[in-house]
Amino acid sequence: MVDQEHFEPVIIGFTCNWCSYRAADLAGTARVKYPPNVRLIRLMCSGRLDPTFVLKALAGGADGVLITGCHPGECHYLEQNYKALRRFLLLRRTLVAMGLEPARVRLVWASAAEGVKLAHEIETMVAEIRALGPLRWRQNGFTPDNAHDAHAFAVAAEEVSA
Amino acid sequence: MTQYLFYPGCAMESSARAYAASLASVARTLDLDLAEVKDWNCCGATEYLGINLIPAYALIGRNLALAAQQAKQQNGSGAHTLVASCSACYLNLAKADHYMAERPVLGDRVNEALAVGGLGYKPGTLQIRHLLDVLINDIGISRIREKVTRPLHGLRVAPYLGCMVPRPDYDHRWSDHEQPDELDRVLRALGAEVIDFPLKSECCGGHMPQISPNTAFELIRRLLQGADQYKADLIVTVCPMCQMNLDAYQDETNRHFHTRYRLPTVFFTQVMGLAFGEDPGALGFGSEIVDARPALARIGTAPVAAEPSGAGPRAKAAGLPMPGRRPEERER
Amino acid sequence: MTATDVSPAEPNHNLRFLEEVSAATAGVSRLEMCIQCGTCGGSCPSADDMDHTPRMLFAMIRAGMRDEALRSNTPWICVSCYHCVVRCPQDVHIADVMYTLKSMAVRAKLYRDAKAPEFSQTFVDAIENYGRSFEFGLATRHYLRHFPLRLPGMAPMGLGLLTKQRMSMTPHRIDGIDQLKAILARAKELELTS
Amino acid sequence: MTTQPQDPAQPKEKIGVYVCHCGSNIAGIVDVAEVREWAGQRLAGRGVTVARDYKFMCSSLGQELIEKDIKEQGLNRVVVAACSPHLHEGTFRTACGRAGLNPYLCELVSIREQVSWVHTDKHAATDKAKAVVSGGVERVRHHTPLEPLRVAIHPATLVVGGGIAGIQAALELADAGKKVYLVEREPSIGGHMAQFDKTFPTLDCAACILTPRMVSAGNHPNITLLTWSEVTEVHGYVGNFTVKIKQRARHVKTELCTGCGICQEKCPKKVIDDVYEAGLGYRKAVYTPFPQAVPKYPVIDVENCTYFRKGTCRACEKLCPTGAIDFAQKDEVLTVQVGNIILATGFDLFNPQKVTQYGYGRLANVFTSLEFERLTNAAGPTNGAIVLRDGKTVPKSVGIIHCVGSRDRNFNNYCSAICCMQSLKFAHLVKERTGATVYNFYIDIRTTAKAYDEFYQRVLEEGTLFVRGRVAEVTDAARLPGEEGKLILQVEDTLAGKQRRIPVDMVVLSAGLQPRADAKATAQVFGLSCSADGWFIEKHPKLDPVATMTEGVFIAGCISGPKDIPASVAQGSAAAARVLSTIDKGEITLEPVRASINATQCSGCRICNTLCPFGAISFLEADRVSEVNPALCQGCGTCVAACPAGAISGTGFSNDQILSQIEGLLMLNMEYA
Repeated sequence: MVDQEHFEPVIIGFTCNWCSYRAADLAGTARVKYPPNVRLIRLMCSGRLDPTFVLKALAGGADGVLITGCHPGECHYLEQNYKALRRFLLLRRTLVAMGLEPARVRLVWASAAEGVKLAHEIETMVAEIRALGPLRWRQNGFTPDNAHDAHAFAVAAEEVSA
Repeated sequence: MTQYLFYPGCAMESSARAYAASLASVARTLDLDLAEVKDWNCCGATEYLGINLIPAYALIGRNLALAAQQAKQQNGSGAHTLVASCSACYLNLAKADHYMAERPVLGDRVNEALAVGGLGYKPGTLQIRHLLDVLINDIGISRIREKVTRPLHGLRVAPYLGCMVPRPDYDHRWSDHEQPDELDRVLRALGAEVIDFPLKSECCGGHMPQISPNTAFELIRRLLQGADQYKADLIVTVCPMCQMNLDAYQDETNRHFHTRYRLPTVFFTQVMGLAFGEDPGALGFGSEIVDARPALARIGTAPVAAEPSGAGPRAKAAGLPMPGRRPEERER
Repeated sequence: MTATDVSPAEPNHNLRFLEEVSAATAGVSRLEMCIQCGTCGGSCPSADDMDHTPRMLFAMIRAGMRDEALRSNTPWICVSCYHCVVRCPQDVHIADVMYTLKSMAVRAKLYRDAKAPEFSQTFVDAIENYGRSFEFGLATRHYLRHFPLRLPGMAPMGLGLLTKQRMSMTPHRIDGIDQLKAILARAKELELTS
Repeated sequence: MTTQPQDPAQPKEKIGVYVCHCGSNIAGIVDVAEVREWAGQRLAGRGVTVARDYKFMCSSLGQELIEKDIKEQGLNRVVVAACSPHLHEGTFRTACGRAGLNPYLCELVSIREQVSWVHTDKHAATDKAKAVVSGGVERVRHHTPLEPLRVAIHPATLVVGGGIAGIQAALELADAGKKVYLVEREPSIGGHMAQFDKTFPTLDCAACILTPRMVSAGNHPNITLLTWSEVTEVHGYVGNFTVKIKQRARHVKTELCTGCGICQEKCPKKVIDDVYEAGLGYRKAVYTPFPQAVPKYPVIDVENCTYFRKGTCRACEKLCPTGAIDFAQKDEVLTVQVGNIILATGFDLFNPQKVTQYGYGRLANVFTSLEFERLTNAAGPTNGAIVLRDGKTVPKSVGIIHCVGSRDRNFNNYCSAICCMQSLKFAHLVKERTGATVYNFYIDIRTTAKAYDEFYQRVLEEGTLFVRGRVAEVTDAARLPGEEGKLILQVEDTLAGKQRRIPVDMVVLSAGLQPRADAKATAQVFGLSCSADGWFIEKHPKLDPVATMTEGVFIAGCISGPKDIPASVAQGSAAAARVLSTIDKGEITLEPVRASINATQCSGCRICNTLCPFGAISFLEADRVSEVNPALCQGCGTCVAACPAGAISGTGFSNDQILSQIEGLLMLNMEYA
């Protein structure tokens, strides 16, 4: 596919202020190279990740979403990364049920010291999504409006776990 | 019974017949089922790599491919383990498997070559292990000890592994790169007195007798000297090359240095068979150039020593406490 | 960007020699990581007979001293004991590099002492023809050619090995020799394109 | 702020976008002019009224540029595209504040660490920079003016680890009149420094300079010394930590004990002392680790005490003149309140038994550096005599190996910083006390601090033989005449280009430093993280080396990596200074990132209540709604994300802010599609 060949995925990455955002900073200071396809958003904690954010990103044209947080046991807020993990698993199950390839939503633990690791994970993810091709949720009628339904679904699922 | 695929290597058919014969006997006693890889070819020893890279790995690759194919047909639970008895063969097989995975360019080229012969090998399919590793970790020391009917009490042995078993050890199978204790433990289980041989993983000279004999003689001399310093009766080895160099070139080495070492060198499976009560002739004894009979005559002459006595140059120091053994060793 | 880049002011075209060696070692040598600590040269059991210690040889490779490096007897005296490999603090793939240097030296026809290359070649010839090694033929051919004066001294040993049936007079040819030959022929083509 | 007349089509935000070149750091990869131009034109409809690029935005001229625009053009939002917010967020917020704009209406987006430094394709990097700016612009539109949170600081401080760094920190704070709890897991403070005999490069006696410090710490009215104790739990946040400390039973009543030492003299049970004597000497089951121990009270080591193991003996109890032995004592748990914490838990010595080729543990006369320290120490097992393992023979030749377990990918890949100087010190001591021939085997000599290289010169002058080469192996297998009965160091003398075998009587391994075996567990107790090699991570390696990412928790000494004594002492003081400044202010200001619940939207489902690990959310039975206690809330935002009614909002990271940022980041994506 000609289209596929020139396809450059866009990935929205959610980072934790205390670990993975700093890992990204460290990758920078150490001049570790990774593909420019990922655009990062800083949250205070991976626990802040609202499933809506992921849906919004995918519906808004992103081809994948990277969620990063502190390693289990190292959360700056004691244990909120476990909640993020739980939420992530539910959300991904929901998204897969909606027809999304699981590789498009990825969870990575990266401590503030793991700049190289984060860069490597980004590289892998970009390659995987490049292979999958564009998501085109936006063009294919999946709009942020009905994303709210999915949000409700995800939240309902979360209630079970919370 | 667990079945293993077995790669004997060329030496087992010629210079190391004693190894082959004694292994067959020991395997019977221990219920070790070794299925020879059909129509295997030479591993290239240490020669082919110095000439061509891809052909050298393709040569080894053919063995891996044949073994993997056979493993698939046999479907046995342990059949994905390929056992080698020769150190160089073990290393070559393990190295090819490791590098084909680690360096995809190499793996692809090797497979491209193998494809011409209708073969292919996916790295990681087989576990490549040395015979000693299988004996100690799968069969186990206690089972070996159970089978001993004629303990080797009174025999002082130098455990000698040579280089290519404990190094480079891609899969981290050995207790140590420098002073591994696997062979010591087997020999101790047989009732032999095992000296703490510091040269146990030093080089025997490999192919140097053919290339730079003086280099080889010096390496052989060091080993003989070391075993002699510890008053060993016998050197016990796991490798055809080591056995060949220490045994067949011992006279030449003595002549070269004006020394008079007489240190018989035999395979560990030979002394295992002996301890299991087999007839020495059936174990290939007698094929060594340096006669092992005087050493074997010592068996049963002394009660077993729990620890090697201080007859070697390393006297136990009294005074300040010695540091403890490695934590990993304590666990085992 | 790397230290091996040839700057226009640098007349030595062999500065890429290190990269060449790495490429021929299936892509990875880690020679660029060498800190010249000498662990390899200290560990080497046969260092006394080498023209250069492995460490020096690596320095020469880095300096682009191509011919000198390929003329060195060091790789040929290497016994592949892997002591240097497991001790190297920088994980330089020393034994692999030694094999690479041997094959490069043979191709460049720079190594003068024919004993070792010919031994390897003889060994390989046997494999390529029979699929298994052929110790008796190999040893006799090799000794006649390179150590004729030693033969009388070695004869008892050879005889011993023969009478004890530890040397076969005839080589064993594997069934799949044609398959093997085809594989090796293809492998050689692939080698040339690397 | 005055409200300007508005064009109804135009957003009410007036945003200034400032793109920094950072010299060539950003401008070398990102076309900053293009980003500026794009932002000015394409984002005009999103409220951008000013867009500029400048060589160094963080310079005073750069900041003035922003201030001028705020004042003259009435900007009410600012986006700076430059380095990481962790570096300069404060700088630009302060600049906005100076110009009269609420500092929290400024957004710093990273186009250096996360764009120019990590990407190589100029076009792609420029595009990404545009997207990042656009994300910042969309986000900043939803910023609201905030006030920083002020947190009161409890004036007491917890110092963990009683080595020289911890002692220094505790004394600085105590001398300034502040209360300190100094927790040490061993029976005495002193740490590794107490094991040494001499310190480089001055050759001061370690005990002579350390003991007075230990005594001061032990006697200080402001220091509560808790030895034989460990911190088990930490709760709360900067300003107000609640710390649980387990005080192990000493089995000695300190109020009765005079420290006379009769108990340890009479105790029949001899134990190898792996801690203080580094395994080279013995102690009793009841013991003080060394004569100058602080406190002077001994402890009973329950694991080895005959009474505890077999129920008989009680020699110490019978012979104690003051009846201070108490076998019935139990561990106690203490709870203390502190405002700040300083961790100074030090290092472990690399165990050179892992480097099998050096024979440590197999060859009697191979010693570790710590063992050698004990050999040379007058209070050590040989009273300072440098002798072989037999306890009597003075070596005629000694080989000292540098970099054991350091600078080695098989073990620790980093330089341990102190080994060169330590090895030089050993060479000097051997020469001075035995006259033996000394060889030092090194890869590189690193003598970078004050008076260090001069010491190297002195050791050279004394005739120590330096061999540049990393020792390959130490063996007792004699090969050549003269090697029998010796330890042979086989090495390539890289300067001579030859392999050498050097027979000696004694080998000393300058083993490297490594993180404490339980560093990871410690990090978890204090909510910190360790780097890949296990050392604790500083907030900033250069500019904030004693702070951590957890506000109110500081680190000093070898906890963050190998250090010598001067550096450890400096860090102890530095950490104390950081703590003092907050105590003296009485409060610190924190990011106003907090959650709050809109009671009218709250359905009372209580999902959020259990999600908060700080217990900041409670349910008001009367109103059937939940409520956030802002004093306890730490701003993680987990509740915000979980509220099914969308009733919880978080300042600084509201749904609007983040959703808009996503839109902004994807703007370029949309254009291409």
